[in-house]
Amino acid sequence: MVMLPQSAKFIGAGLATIGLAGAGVGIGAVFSALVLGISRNPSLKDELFKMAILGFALTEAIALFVLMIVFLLLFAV
Amino acid sequence: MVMLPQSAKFIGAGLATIGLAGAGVGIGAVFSALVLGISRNPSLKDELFKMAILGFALTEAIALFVLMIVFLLLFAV
Amino acid sequence: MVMLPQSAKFIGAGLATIGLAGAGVGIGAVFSALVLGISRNPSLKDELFKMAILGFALTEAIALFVLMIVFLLLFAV
Amino acid sequence: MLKAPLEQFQILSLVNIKFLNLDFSITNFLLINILALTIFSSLIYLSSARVEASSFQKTSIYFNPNAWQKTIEGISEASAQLISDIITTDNQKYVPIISVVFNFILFSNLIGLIPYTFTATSHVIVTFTLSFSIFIGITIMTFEKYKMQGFALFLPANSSFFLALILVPIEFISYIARPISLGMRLFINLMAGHSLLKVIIGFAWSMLLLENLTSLGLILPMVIVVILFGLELGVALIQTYVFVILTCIYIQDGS
Repeated sequence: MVMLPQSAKFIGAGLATIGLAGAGVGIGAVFSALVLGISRNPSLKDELFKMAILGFALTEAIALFVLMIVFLLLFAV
Repeated sequence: MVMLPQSAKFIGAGLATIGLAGAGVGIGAVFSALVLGISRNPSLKDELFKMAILGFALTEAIALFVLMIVFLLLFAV
Repeated sequence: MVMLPQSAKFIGAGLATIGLAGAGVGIGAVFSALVLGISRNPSLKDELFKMAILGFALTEAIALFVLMIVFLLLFAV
Repeated sequence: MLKAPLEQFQILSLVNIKFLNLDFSITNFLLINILALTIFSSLIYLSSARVEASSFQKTSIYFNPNAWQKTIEGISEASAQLISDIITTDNQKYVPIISVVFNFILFSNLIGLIPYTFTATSHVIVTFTLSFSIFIGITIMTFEKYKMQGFALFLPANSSFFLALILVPIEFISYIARPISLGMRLFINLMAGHSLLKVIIGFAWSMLLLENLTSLGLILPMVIVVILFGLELGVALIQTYVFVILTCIYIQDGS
């Protein structure tokens, strides 16, 4: 079974996308903590929302590292 | 028996869809925190629901990234 | 079964990217703990934020180890 | 279709100026940077003190702020607030650099959202120049201030000797990785977001070309594109905020 590099790229890109699962869980965890934090201490507008958005953006960065590898595999390499 | 790029696309798309598992866990975590938050502090109508919907939307964004790769693999590439 | 080294590289790089899922979960956990910590004891400015950023930096290091292996597989080896 | 999602990032030269095999051509990338500069400076100039006697109501920056001035004050207050929050020691000297970085990224992100324009920050070279220059500046600053004790940066507080054996190399690697992840985060957020939009618009377009009734299915990708545009606007603002907040954290770490 000869695997052409072209088809290996597609399988590689498909495999790489699984890495996005972790970022989904991470962002869910950040916002669940935000909701719990607000219910416990409704001083929302100051730090909690800011921290949650910072946490979201940093987790999003990991998700998009994965996407970068996927684009690299599909288009660039 | 050669692995054609066409068949590799299907395998890649199948593998990529596993990435949606994370978004599922994340959205579950957000709404579980919403329920706990409301039970602890039933000031529902204001922030908690809004935060939970924001958390859901941002976790959905990760799921959309995964779906984008799947459609890219199936149709566009 | 003849697997060309070139195509094996792509599949290997795809497989390796799955490791980033863990870093996503980890950073999500760090920031969810930060949000809960602040809501419980809003002495934010000193230790909590510093510890969270330290935790984030160490988890980010793991994510970058993964990326290093992926680039090693794709380009260097 | 293959190259369509990434086609929007091509730098096309509008006016080719070759000068002893150096390429000074005017490209759309340069145009967008100039546009961002002019928008920002005209925003400031338009609402600041104008001395012509004709306008009955004397608008000036100090007395009665009009709407434009509120926006500028909002933007500069946001960056000043960030600095005073994070950097505790003599933070006034960082205000210019931080607000310049904040405004450049904010304006190039927001301009990039307009269809048919070009996003300057969706190129690795731009975000890497920003993050590496900031990183080298911070490193020089810390070692100039702390001389040789600057290496204490890599040893987290009150950790025992054996713990330090493990932590110092990891801390060193994560210190080296800071500019890379800082620049990569801004770049990939913008690039992946815009190409996601392009891909889904591509589907809407290809769905339109189907035969009669199924082309109505175009509505679904269109709705997704509208929602994603809101997300893109959020990402554009959040990413500038994160870039600047991390820069302040690194400055605070170093000073």
